[in-house]
Amino acid sequence: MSEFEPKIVAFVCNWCTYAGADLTGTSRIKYAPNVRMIRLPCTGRIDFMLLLKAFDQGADGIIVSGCHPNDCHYTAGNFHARRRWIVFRSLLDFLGIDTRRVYFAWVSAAEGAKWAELVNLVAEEIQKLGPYDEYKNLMSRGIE
Amino acid sequence: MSELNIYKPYLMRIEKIIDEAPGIKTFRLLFVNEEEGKNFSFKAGQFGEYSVFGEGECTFCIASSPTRKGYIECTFRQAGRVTTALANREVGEIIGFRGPYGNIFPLESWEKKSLLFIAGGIALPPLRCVIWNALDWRERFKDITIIYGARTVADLVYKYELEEWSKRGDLKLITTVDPGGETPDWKGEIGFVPTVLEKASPSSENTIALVCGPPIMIKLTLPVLAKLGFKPEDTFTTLENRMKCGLGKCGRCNVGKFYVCKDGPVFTLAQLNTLPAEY
Amino acid sequence: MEIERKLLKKGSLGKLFEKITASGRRILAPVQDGENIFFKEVCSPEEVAKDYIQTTLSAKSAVFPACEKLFEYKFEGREVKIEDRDLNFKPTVIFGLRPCDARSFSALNAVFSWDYQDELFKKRLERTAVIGLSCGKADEYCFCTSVGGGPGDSQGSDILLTQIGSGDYLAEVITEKGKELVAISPELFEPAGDQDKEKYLAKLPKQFELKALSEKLPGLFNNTELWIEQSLRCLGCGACAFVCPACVCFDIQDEAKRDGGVRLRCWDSCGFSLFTLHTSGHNPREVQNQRWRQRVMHKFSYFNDRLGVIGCVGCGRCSRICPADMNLLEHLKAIAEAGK
Amino acid sequence: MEELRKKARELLESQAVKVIIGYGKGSSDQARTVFIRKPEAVDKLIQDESCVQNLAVYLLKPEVKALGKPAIVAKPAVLRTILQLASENQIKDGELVVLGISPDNKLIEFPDLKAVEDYVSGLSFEYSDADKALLEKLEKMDRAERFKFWQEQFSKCIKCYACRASCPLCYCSRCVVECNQPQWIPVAPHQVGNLEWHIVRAMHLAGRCVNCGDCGRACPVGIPVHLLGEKLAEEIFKSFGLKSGTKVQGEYALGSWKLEDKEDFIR
Repeated sequence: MSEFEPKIVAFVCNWCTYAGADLTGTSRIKYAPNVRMIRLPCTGRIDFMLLLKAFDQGADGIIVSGCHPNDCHYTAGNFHARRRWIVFRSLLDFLGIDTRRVYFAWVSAAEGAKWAELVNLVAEEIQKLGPYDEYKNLMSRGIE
Repeated sequence: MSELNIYKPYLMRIEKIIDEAPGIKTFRLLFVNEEEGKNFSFKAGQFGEYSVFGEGECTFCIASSPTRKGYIECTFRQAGRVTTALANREVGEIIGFRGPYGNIFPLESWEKKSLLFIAGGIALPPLRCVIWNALDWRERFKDITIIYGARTVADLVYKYELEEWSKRGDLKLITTVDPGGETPDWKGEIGFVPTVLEKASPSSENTIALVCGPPIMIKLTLPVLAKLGFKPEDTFTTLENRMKCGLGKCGRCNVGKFYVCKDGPVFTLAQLNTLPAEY
Repeated sequence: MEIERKLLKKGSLGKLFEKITASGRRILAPVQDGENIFFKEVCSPEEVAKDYIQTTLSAKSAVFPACEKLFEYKFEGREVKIEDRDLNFKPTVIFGLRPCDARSFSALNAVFSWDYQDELFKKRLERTAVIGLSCGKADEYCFCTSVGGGPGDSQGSDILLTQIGSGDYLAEVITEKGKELVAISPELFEPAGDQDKEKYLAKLPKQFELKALSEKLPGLFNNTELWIEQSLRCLGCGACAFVCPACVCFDIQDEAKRDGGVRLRCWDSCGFSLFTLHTSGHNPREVQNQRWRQRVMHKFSYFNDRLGVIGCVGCGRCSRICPADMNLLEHLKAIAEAGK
Repeated sequence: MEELRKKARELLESQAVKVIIGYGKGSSDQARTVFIRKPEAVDKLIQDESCVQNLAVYLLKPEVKALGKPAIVAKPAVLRTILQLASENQIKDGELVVLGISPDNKLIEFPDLKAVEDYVSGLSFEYSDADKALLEKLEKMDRAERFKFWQEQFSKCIKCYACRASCPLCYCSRCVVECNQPQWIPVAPHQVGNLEWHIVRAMHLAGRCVNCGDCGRACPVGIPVHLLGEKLAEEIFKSFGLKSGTKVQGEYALGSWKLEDKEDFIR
């Protein structure tokens, strides 16, 4: 059976986590290649619908990461995002969508190592959880 | 085959793309399946559903003349989801086409009559189809007058054909732009279509008038035509409504009890006057 | 075809279901689901809901599903390949369909086989047989008798069952399809003798004159006052159109991913503003009273003029589920009396 | 009921308002919304347990606004909705007259929205027993069971949008579902389309929904969609101490933030 390669989508903020990931690269730190990074101006811009679309397009795991509190380039983007994720995560949990597959983090531009650890951790966890078939099986249902 | 599934479009390859005006393009489409191309025929005034697979379908007329075989042309403005996707297509790509749908301009029954075409802005394509059809059967008609206006010179579509028409001796072409829309070397008229029509005042004797344009232009042109003596049953126009199927089934394009996709899009003014105010 | 009158014992329903399922047909029947009743696939009569007046949703989705594939397509580089969908649908028997719903299939068919033939719909309809169930009782929302139907009307049913005193069923075999169903298990259908069917049917007096209503409607088009008054409390949702067995309007949507996609047909409603909104922003039916007018005019005037069939079977579903209690029957009676 | 009719007659006769939005006799022992414009028609107004619909949904409807300044019969849920609409600058003092109805069907007159705020702050809000039972049942389920429960519910959804149409706080002129560039939420009522629609609706009402329950009542196929709003309202109060529909200038939970917002899942 071909080894399951998890598809992980990472929505990251341009000023901190994306720069952090750059740092990971320039410091030659190896990390799981399963992550597909999508750069957005700020975690405040990461709409919950982006996460739905990620699952819809076949993602098995999602990472959302941005600047630490008080570091936000736009001063309050991450504070708004924090509240949004608290509410969205409880909605997903209430609906039974697997919140173990959605990771939220603060990774600053200096934390290259943390980014690598995070991605490796997520890749490993999702590897254990396997593909998110529960959501993928919804795709064809309801179409006669 | 597509007859079995009435929603299945022909596959068309884009052979040529012309940038007519800002946001307006003309496509020349060839049938991917030659067989289907040969059997395909339509009449002036009919429309089709053009689909971009993955985006949806949109409705506009077939802009080329039925006398020109082997291809069809369409002109559209980039405005919504599907037309934006269409505008991003390149030569050689595949789009879908369903049709021909709707009723026609009864060109055959206008033998020995004169034809007056009045168009505004992007509404020239439905009439261009009839114009070229009439010009290919030029000897059947008395004189042909075309009055075409747009907001600015850049907004005029089919500029290359306007040139060609203006050089022909067997038709009278008046192009105009709204006041302020002219460019320094603009030789045509300056003024709104209804005023230019009144100034030109073509005779309504044994003449059919075809009018297509934005609602405001239609509203101001019809009284002028009436003043010039054009009878409502000799004044033709096309109606536009939101459409999805084009086959008289999806139920959304009706004006009163008439389906624009089946009983139209071509209507005489006489018919329009009977329609309830729902368009 | 001459209607044959048979008797079907209450006890032999189980056997009938078995034989029908064994013949490769699926059975759809009303099934209780909380406070609602939906048509679901069943194997035995025990699952079928009892003692109810009407189901929540109609059986329309058996022949005109809420979301249906028109065709699929694959992208190969710049090329597109269209793949037709397979049309051999599993033969279906709808059991327990009320006479009004059975009549609604002819309204749907009138649209789908007018001028262009919709093969998708016609194939589903062809593969569908109806074992109707007459109405023993009706509620204040029912008005089938006012639109040409009746609690025991056989039009649209292949076999019409009417439960009689003993609990057994008077079975009227109406069409060839009905005969085919009987032929699967003829031993269950005994001679009926004389049964007074009328005795077991709900009593439902006519509420308004349909012909007068259809003739009066065109004249009321511009009576904006009437349409505003009726639709002030309408919220503009699509529930009435989607539960209605005779509503046919649909939307066509494309959904694609990188390697291909599908063109879907799904239910739509004239109650929505998007239904007629032009890309330019112009909307011929801008406000709710114009849409309510369209709903009434289409069903009771345009539909009839164009296809000779009324677009309503009087099942009362739209009024039962309306969140704003828009009672269609009440409005029709008000229109019939308007200007009297 | 008599007090209400008397007050309504006064308001209409004095031209203080042009229309009374209240409840009247509906079909089969339901109540329905009535728009009383003539003083002599006030006897149509009724006030009993059958009057449940949230009348505030009509405050922003163009055809009702065209009738002129309204007076609205307002039970506690409607009062909360009015406060939430005021917080979202959809209605202002002086644009409407609020005819409050206490939980025991008594008429209360409010000179202004501030008075409504003070009155509402004294009321307690309870879920219905059915909701409590269902919420408990869902609480006991594990994740996979909850997923199965909601998927079965959403498989019934026919995308009729009665939940949106009956919600007074769903007043966007063009809903996200009606935007197709890009088409975020699939239009078709298939399984994914239904799930994403109900998630988007719940999220766009998070911190705004006042738990009137009308969306659940309006659903023709009986999906308990109002539970989503209730669950998020509970979560927001627990996490941020904010309750929608309690203040004239209320704070929108997702529009504001605090340094010390607590969470236990961000790494």
